Amino acid sequence: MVLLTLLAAITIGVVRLRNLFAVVVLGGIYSFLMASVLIVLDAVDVAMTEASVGAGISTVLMLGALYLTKTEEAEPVHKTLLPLFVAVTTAAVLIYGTATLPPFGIAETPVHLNVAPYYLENSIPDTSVPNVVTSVLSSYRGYDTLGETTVIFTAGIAVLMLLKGRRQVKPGPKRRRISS
Amino acid sequence: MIAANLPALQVVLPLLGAVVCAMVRRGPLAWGVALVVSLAMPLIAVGLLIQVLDGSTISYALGGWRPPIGIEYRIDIVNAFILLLVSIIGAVIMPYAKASVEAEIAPDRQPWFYALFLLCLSGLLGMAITGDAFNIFVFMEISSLATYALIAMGQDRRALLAAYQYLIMGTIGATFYVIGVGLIYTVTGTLNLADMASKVGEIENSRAIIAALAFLTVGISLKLALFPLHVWLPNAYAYAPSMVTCFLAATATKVAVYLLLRYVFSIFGKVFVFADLPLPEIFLVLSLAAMFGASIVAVFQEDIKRMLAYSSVAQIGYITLGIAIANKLGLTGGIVHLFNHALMKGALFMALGAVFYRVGSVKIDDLAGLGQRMPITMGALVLAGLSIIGVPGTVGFISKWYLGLGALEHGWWWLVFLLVLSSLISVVYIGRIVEAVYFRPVSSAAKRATEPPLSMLLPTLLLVASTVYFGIDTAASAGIAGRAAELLLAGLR
Amino acid sequence: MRLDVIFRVAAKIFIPFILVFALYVQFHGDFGPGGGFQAGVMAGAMVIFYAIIFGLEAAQRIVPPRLVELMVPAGVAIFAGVGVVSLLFGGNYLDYSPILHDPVHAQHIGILLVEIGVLVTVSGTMVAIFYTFIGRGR
Amino acid sequence: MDVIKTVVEHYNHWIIIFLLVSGLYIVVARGNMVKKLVGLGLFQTSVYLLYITPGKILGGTPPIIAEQYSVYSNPLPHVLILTAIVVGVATLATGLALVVRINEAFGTIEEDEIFAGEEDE
Repeated sequence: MVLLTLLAAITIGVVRLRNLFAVVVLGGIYSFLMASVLIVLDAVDVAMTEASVGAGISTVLMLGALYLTKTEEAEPVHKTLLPLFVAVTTAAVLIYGTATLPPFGIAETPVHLNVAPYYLENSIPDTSVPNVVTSVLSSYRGYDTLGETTVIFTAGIAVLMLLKGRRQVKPGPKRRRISS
Repeated sequence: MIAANLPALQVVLPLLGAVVCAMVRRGPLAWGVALVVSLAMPLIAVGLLIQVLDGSTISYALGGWRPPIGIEYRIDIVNAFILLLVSIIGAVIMPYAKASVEAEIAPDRQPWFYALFLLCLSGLLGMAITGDAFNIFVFMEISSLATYALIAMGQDRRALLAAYQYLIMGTIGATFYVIGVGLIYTVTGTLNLADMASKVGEIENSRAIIAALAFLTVGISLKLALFPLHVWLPNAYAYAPSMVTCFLAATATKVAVYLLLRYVFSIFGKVFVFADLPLPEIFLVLSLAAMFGASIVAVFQEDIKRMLAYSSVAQIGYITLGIAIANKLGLTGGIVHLFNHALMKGALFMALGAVFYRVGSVKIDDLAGLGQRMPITMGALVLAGLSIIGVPGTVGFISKWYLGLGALEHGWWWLVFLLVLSSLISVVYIGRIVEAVYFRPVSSAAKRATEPPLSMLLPTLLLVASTVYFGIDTAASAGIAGRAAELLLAGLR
Repeated sequence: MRLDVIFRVAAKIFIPFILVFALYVQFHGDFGPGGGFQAGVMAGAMVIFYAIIFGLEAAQRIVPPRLVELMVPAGVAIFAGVGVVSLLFGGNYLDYSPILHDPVHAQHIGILLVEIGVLVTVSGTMVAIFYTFIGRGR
Repeated sequence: MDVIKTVVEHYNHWIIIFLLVSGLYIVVARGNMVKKLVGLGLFQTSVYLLYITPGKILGGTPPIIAEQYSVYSNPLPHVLILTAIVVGVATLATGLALVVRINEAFGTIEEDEIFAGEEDE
């Protein structure tokens, strides 16, 4: 619970700060905290991934992008009405939807009764793999993982196609410096 | 062996094709691979459609794990129809792509470009074929990520902005979708769509289900560009490379519509959608807003790609109108329009791609007098345009006919009137093109234009011919759509 | 410059350990937490770490960009290829059981193989993305 | 007292909703493209918790089968979220690549400045 509250505190920081460098660093801290929360929730595999991806790769990518762009955010000049409306509506629907969900940590909920027991009982007889997350990931739902690997592949190709090589002047409309 | 594994091959073949494309370093070779793969796709799709025509369902267990333990491919007449549509468009576009891509994409980028195209195709087919809610998300992301990058390859620098805007909105949509699935999963404990459908009815905790329905609907609507959520679409279509626009306009939104149909009818059924919630009414209002709002905006566009993009938003309104009418005739109209609109928009954007190839612009003023320079292409453009208006004898008329019949069955005569009225608006914008092309002197940009190469012309003509063919012989398209509608309506308890 | 020396020495000591740990995470993923994805990220991070300390050229001498760009599709090819192999053995796509006589053992082998596919694509993509971002800036 | 009980029992949901909505707010309200992507990341990570928390059983252990334990938390959400994390980082990479290209083409990564520049073209 303390960790969850800390997460919320960091989020406020992210919303308010305008220095993108600080935001990225806060993002890294956020990911580590998230990883700790996930360990508490027994999701060790997910925690490991979140720590290495969220705090590691994402931060490196973000810093790389900042290095190629710039680190200060301009003053927001937007109307705040639409975003607030979107945010409040989403929150309202979510509160409406989650308020009747079963409370935290109970075993007799539908989530634990449908397919999950099968995985837990049959992972070793079926595949001899004791880490059920691995057996579900690679065998029972292996096709999802193929899709996941393909997503990475897609992103890799996309980045290569967009950025490979030195920067060049794009053909098309005349380039003009836009004053800020 | 091949026959039994057709469902897997439908998705895995383009995926493997993409892998090969990314490994070969030469554009023409990658194109060859992509061509072979995309030509094989319709064959597989036909093979699947034949198996389910009698109303049966194919269930294919991936990894050999019986559903709901493993992931299941579940094909009935509804998604077999969508698979066929997507793969036909892919197969028609691929021969066309070569000239267009060589003109618009740098040579060292071409293998990657084809790889991403195949990934996009694979993602769309994967979304349509699967019977697992989370698997839909994974393939949705494959196709979306590929789409973002493909759009960004447009020559105008604003293509980058369009791609970024689509990335943000598309990701919000996908995340909303995941939230919806998560809520359903929390109360049912399953991810398999068929299993979900049987469990949803027994759940007392209907508030979570209603919230899930809301998130799913909004998420999918972002993807299908339902009226107020369509802002990403005009820019994306206007600035993307020609062949990408053709493919997206004809397929991407259609698969999203399929998902909506699946969730609204097969999963949530009558209990939630039609009894507890005013969802049909909301769809009715939004569809009408799309039909009129977007059509009117389309009239004032100078860039024809943009004009047709707004027209797409309007046409999506007709499709969702079918959902709102929700009787057999109306839904048939919606589904057949899905098919018909793919044909006519595909044809229109392909003709425009040919114009861009020769003229280098698709501004309406630059098209002036092109009727003399590129008579065949312009003829194709106008014929497909007539379809958009809904002139009898074209596919556009068939869809509107069924929609109108469906509306009359409810006694909604005013809706028939509105249908005719919105068609009149499309007369105005198509008329603007016709006026420029045939009744104005040749513009300076169009002076030296000639007909495009045959590899571009023939696929375009093929699609245009199909818009006329399916406008006269409706047994195949409307027949299958009718049965799909019956099947979907049977899901309402 | 002195700080640089410390970094270099420290890196030389640490990098083998990162590699060993990545391999541990990869092949021990069936017993403890971890698997191809996490190991791929670590292996990728190792190269990135090396590039940050010893410079891009040094890193690219050891791990050339062409290799990395080949790894991106190669991993998917391994994964999808395992699926095709199970088709050839008469099973459904990605059904590992028919590959060997003992289905349980076959499942285990299948899981290891696809995890290697994941490792190759993930590490390749991480490094490829890093190279392209850095290469763009100069 | 019932109210307090409900609030405490659903504490996880409150935080999730808060994180999710702030992420969404950043995405919609802010014009800086990098910041938008950070917000998108927040938005996606909060969904991870939405999936994982219902899978936890108090007193359970991570789903790695061993003789001394009998109650395990649900492994399926973990698998789904692993996939979701991967999708998230893939989206981030693509988004950042686009931002870099936009910065090269327009000289800024503020949406407002770009749209202001477009209008007088």
